Amino acid sequence: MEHLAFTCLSVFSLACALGVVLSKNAINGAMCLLLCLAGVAGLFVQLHAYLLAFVLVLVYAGAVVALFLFIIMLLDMQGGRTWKFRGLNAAAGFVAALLLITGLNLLAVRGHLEAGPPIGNSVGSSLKFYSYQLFTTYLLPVQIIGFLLLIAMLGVIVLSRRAPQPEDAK
Amino acid sequence: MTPSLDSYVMLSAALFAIGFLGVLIRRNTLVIYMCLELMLVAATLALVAFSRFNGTEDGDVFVFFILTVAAAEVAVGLAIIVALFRARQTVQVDQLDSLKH
Amino acid sequence: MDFTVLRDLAAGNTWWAIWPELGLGFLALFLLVLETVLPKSAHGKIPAISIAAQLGILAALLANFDRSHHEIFNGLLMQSPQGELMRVFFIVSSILVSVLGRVSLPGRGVPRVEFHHIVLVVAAAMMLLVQSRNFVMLFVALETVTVGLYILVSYYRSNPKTLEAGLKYLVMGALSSALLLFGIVLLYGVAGSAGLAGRTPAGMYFVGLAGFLEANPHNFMAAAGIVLVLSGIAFKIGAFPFQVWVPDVYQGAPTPVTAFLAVASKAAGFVVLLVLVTQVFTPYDWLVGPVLVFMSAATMLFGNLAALKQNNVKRLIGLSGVSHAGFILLAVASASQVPSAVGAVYFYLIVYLIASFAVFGVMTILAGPDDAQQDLSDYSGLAKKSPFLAGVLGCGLGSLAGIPPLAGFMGKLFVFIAAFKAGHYGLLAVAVVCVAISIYYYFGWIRSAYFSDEAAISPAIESRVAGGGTLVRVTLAVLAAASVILGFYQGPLGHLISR
Amino acid sequence: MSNLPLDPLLLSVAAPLTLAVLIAVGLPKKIVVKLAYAAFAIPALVAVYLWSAFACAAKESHGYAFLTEYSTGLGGLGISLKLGLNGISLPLFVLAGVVGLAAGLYALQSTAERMKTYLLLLLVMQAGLMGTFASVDIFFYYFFHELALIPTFIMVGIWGGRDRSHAAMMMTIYLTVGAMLSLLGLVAIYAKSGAGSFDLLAIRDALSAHPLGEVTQKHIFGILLFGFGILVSLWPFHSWAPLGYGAAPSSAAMLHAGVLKKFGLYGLVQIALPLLPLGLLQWNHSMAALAAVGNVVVIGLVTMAQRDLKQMIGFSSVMHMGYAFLGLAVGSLLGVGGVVMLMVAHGLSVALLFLLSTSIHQRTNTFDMHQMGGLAQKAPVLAALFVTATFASVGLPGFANFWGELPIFVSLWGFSHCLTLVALSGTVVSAVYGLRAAARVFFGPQTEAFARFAASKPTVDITWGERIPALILIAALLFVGVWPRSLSTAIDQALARTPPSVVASR
Amino acid sequence: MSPLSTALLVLLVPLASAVLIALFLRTRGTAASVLSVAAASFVALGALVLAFGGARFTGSLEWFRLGSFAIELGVKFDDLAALMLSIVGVVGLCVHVFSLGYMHDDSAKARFFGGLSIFMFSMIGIVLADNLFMMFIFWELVGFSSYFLINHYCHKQSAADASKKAFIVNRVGDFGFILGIILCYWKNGTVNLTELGAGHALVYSRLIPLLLFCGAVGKSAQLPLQVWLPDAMEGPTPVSALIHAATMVAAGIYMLCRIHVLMVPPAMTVIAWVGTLTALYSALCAVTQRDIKKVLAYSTLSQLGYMVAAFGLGSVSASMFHLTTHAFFKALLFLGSGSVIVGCHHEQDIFRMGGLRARMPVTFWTFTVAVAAIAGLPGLAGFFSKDAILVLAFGSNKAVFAVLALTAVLTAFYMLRLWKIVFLGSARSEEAGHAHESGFSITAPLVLLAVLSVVGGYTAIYHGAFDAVFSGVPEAEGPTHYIVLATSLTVLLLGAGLALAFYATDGKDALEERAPGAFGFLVALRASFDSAYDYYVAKIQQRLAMALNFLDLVVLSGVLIRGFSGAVEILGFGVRTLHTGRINHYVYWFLGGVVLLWAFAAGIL
Repeated sequence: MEHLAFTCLSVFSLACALGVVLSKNAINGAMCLLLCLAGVAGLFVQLHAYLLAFVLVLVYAGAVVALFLFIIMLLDMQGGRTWKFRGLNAAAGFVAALLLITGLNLLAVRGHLEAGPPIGNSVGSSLKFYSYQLFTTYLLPVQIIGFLLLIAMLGVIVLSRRAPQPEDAK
Repeated sequence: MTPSLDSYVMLSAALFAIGFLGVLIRRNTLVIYMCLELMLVAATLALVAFSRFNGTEDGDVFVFFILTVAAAEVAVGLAIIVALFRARQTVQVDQLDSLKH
Repeated sequence: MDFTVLRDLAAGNTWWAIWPELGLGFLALFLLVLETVLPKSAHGKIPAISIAAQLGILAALLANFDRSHHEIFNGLLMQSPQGELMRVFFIVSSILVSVLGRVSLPGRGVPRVEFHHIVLVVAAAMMLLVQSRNFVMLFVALETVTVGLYILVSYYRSNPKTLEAGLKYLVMGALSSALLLFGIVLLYGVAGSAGLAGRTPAGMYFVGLAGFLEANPHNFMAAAGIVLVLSGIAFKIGAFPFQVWVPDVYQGAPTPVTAFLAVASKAAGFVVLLVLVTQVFTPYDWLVGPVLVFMSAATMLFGNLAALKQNNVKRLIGLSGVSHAGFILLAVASASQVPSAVGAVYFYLIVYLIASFAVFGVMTILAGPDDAQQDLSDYSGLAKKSPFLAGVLGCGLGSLAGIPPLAGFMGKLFVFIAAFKAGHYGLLAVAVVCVAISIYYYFGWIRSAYFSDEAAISPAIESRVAGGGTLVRVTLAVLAAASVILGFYQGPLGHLISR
Repeated sequence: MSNLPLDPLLLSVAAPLTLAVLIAVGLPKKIVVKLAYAAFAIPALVAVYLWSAFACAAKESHGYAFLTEYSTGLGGLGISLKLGLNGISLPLFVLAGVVGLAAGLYALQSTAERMKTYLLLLLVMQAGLMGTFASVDIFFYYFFHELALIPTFIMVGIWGGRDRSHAAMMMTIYLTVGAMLSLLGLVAIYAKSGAGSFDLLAIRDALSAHPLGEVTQKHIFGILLFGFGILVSLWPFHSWAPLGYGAAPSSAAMLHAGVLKKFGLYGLVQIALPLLPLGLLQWNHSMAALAAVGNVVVIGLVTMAQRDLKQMIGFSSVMHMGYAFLGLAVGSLLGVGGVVMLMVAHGLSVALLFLLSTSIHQRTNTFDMHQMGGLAQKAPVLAALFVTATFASVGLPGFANFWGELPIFVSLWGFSHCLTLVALSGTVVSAVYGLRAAARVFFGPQTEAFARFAASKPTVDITWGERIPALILIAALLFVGVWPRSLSTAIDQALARTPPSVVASR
Repeated sequence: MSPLSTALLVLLVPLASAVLIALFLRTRGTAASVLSVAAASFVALGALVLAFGGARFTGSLEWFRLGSFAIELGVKFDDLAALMLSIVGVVGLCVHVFSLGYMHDDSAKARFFGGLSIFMFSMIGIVLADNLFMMFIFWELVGFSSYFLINHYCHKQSAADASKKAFIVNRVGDFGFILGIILCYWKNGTVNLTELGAGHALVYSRLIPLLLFCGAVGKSAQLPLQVWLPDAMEGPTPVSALIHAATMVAAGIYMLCRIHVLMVPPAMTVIAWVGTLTALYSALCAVTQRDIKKVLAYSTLSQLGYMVAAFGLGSVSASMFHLTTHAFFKALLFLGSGSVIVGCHHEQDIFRMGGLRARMPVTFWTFTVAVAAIAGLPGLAGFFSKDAILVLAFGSNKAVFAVLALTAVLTAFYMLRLWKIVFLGSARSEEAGHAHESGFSITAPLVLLAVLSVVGGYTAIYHGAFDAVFSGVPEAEGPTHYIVLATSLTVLLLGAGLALAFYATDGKDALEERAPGAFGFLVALRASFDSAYDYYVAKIQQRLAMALNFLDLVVLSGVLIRGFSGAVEILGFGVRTLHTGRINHYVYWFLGGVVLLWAFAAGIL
């Protein structure tokens, strides 16, 4: 049962990921990304990382993909060139894909992990333990993340302000 | 029977590779950026799987940071892309080559 | 989980130990507060306040230079003399970037306080980055640096080239972050893997991972993780073949930011690499060694060859920076066998900081109001127009070229010695060839500035050249003097390095 | 030298350097010029004083006198500023002092643009030169050499003559490569000796206890040979020399060709030969062949074909370096001692020639010998000095050069009969081009071109400002030429203490 | 004062004079000349005192030492040195005094006298040297002084060229000389003349004497390096007298005599033939000369050939004897010609002179003595010394004898030709017409030398001071004596008679008019060496130099270095082009990097 779900979810995620890569239209790509994330979230659930699945959907689907869609629409690139996979680009792409597949194959053959069945519950399954971790061991990174978000915000503001300020022009 | 750790890792690696491929072959900055996000998500998948199978907890916590960082990165990245679109009226990377040689 | 345990864990968060980082962070916040509190007419003072405060922190840091080794934050960070040195390094570079920003920013219609704010945060994050001994910590600090730099690189947003540089840095940076991340994940996963000897739940900690790698010196998964981590760091330091973004981004970025990228960001990458190579990846020397040797040789050659016929000074300095990365890699590659190589890396970074900022200072002044005067020909006649700037440029370039008696030479010498002891003869041969090539382009620059008769300095810049601001002049004079004096006399720094 | 208030060796380095710093800080020109006399005189006086005191000075260790050591913070790497003189470095130290004084005086009377900067660079050069030969620590030996080398490039680039930019670049690249190679060799010695120190004496002790293997010696010697060889313009790595000297301003050419170039030979004599005796045996034949055929014969003939006076002097300097390499290849006390003598002599004479060629240029407005002629009528003293210099460089007895060449030739016979013939033929060749140049420039009737220039600007004989530095050099040449023991005793003792090679000496 | 310190003073006083002149008296010609003459007088006096005082001594001090190689500054004062020193002193003094008059109006008088002093110093150095290295040192210095003095009229192209030629040709000879010394040093372990003379464990080799002889060939202008001497006549006449006739050119002979212990028979034969051929060749050349000094120059060459031949035939004594007498009469001839030249206002073409007998009586009579002496008129100095050589040759090598006899015919022929054309007949030019006798400072040396030319051949006048040298002068006995005597008288009469009969005093070269073929041959013979050397210098050496310069410039600097740097530059361009500016291309770099590193990790690379 679990196996079947895994298979379905993984095939779904891979297909959607390929959709992101191959879709001609950026909006379609964004939608594929959304679905792919959903698939991954499903896998998270299967791994008992319920909280993380939730966060993934919340942050990625809710914020990131939405932002993407928003920007795509804002920039309104429908009239722009559509993507064509041809010529040298395609050849290089195929070579790249081949190389990547070889790498995967290498990983599959040589990188065999002898892991047993899942051991216990990971913290991802419990909000409480998760929070403990964040507020004890990883308190410093959390604080840093705060600063990161602050500068990201400032950055977005700086980068999106339209007109130069008059007092700086002097 | 549960799927093995290997299959999770392989799936994650495959997603990562697909993301990489997207970055390689796409020309639209936004799509490239989506592919990059895909790569990050692929990494989180492996991380969660490892945490689960190995019974270690740091991985799950790490995912939180990855997602947050990714969100911040996306915000900044999109701001740059928007600003660039305003200046150059394009987001196609093959037209963005005024800096070269 | 027991609350007492949690309390103990929380008590492990020794905040006082990172007071310089906290100081910078609070200073950054304070700047924002000042921006909102102060009237707009007084905003021009804020950068000066920032610089003064940073100087204060620097002074305090030097006064309390801590040479002890101990873990802080439950092992997330490691307090060490090297870390302390890099704290000084990063705060100095942040001060210098702030000084250059004060020259470069006005008149471009971009917000100024935010620039200084971000620089401070990035500098603090770099300090934490080099002290981190945990991959989570490392990743978070690294991303803070990277995101900050995304913003800084694209800071002159009215200039399409700057934005293009920003985009390139963004895409390349995100890609390398993803590679690094995946590498970390693989390492973490394999370290916790149940079936392997030396399995550890603390795979995120360097110590834990090192213990695991010790037990499994030939695990493919671990090797794969290591190379991915290496490639992520190689991006930061601009090592072959992950150096390709360097000239474009350097060219487009605002000149002070280019300096920041070239010096601080690169240095952070090197320190992380050094820590990993010497403390974590040692059992995988069979892999890391050849990779570093290859990278070093290729990086040196590529950087120098690409710089050879470069006319844009920012691209030139970027590519020369690539070759310097190759040189430092030479020391890093020797570090696992020769302990003194570590000192060589730090010394090289320090002299590189001094020399680069001297050059970038001159570049910032000469770049003109639109940051566009970046051709070698724009420097012709500099020695006649401004002997001072020409002198500083000479000291800086000479030091970069590794010409005695300037400090850069000592850096190269230490690297040579280390490489020799490690037996990297082939690399040394490459290095000598590269020095010869590098002389050619550094010489071209010097020739333009010193030997040409006609002056290309436009009147608009001439006023900048003449004025330049006392602060900048003093800073440049100090840098030039430092690059000379460090060549003669290393003093306590020498003891620190050669110990 | 603890009985002196100031270490004279340090003083000789510090005096010019201090003034250079003062200039950089912005001392007014008038004071600079006055102080410059002192700054150039101090090293020369110190050198001459130490020369006279050397014989009685206590030779503390390994035949070194006046040893002092200063820490620069790199004790951990075994680097410290250790100064001292032995019988080999003493002559060169004196050479540096004397030529430096002459070059300085010549520069002070010249009307170069941006005089302060010119003096600054010259002073830095002078400090570097004094330091190079006073250093016992091989790191500082190299370091001071580079300190002196860099100003050369800048001076060629800024004050140089025709084609200066290209010349400066060629010089820079060649010499940097040479210097890098030699640095590599020195570092190799440091790393392989096991002494853990750059102190030459410590390395000597370490290597005499545990000599390096033959293969290692071969490799290191090879690196040093070619590194130093480029610096000393060993054929076929000589192209920079005529080009660079042709373009260099007089004082820079004097100091570089006269003194700085000796760095490489000095390194071979003081470091490579005693420390790597087996290395020498591996390389001496190829080195001798290159030097004899390339430097002496080929470059000798090439020198004959020159029309440009300065280039000719540059080529002749390359040629004479061939003798030095021959002496080194022999490796006997006699040969190597001759090399040291030759270094001093050649330094003085080539500096003199460069000085005078600039004075000639001022009076003829050209370096093309085909456009000159008959200058002796207008400037007899200049002519006399130039002829003197020519004969000195040709190796006429009575001048120091002879005492360099003769021992080399004598020792060379024991090494290779054939090469002795080849090398000796150089004495004829050098007489041909030297006298031809003197005749072209000074004798015979005035050429039209010269007459035209002389009409536009009345020709004056050499002024006292130019004459004094020239006379200083000539006096030194003659002093050593007439009384060679003044140097040879010290050289003999030093070489006897650390035999230069394993070749049977005669 | 000990003899050794006297000898040192004799050596150093001229040096001091030269130094003082160079430093302080450059513009004060008169003072310089007085100083120089005073020095020369001191030298002459000292030399005579030493020579006739009877002291024979050696002494040395170390001059230079490297390891076991040492060069001494030493004095070896034996009879040979005493003789040579006396010659140098006496002739030197005469020439100095003569120069006072001859160079009276010269603008560069100080330079001239300084040069004379430095020459005296160097020459005395050669004479006194006790080892070959020291001798070589002064040998070279003598060459330098010669260069310096030939170049006295340096505004003349010919003088400049001649001085250059003299020095370079000498250098060629010295090339062999120093090689010989080095070889001697390596074989025998010493080059000290006393030690060599002691003769123990001497290693004989053909090569050493021949190489050392090269030095003599250069300095004494033997075939084939004789070309510089005629050109050297561009110098002032006193210089020609002192250096290029009496002393310096004789130094080669002196040197040979010094090292005769090293000689081996095969080398001697070579030397003898070189001398003989030089004698003949030069005599032939002298016949067609019009320049008074050049006639004398070729005559000098010829006489030097005699000396070398004599040495080659094995007699130091005969050689040195002829050297002595030759020094007197040849110096006299040159000074006489100098007087003539002054009298004729620097006219040197003998066919533009004539009739000087009446106008310049002292010069005429002294010159006549000299001509008689060189031609070998019995009773005069030249007769005895030449006779000795002929005796020697007759005894040991008939072919040499024949050639030398033929040379003697020619000698008498061209000397009388000269004498007759210059002094007899009527003035053939305005200058000659206005000629007048020179002043006392010129005539006094002439007279003194004339006396010496007469009595110099009687060894008795030396009071046995040089017995070690002169005791070995070959004297013929019995039939040989008569044959040789007859021969020398015959050749004298033949040569003199022919010349007197052949040449009219009408300002035309009779030989050129009557036998243009022979004349042309002789001219061509004279020019053959010069043209061969010129051809070598211009066509071979210079072209080789140009070719090598071209190769150096084009192949080495141009093709190799430029090519190499060009290749690097092209590489640089190529690498630079890799930066296409497109992100997607750059991503491929990353892919490449990752793949590469994975390959490393997987052990594929």
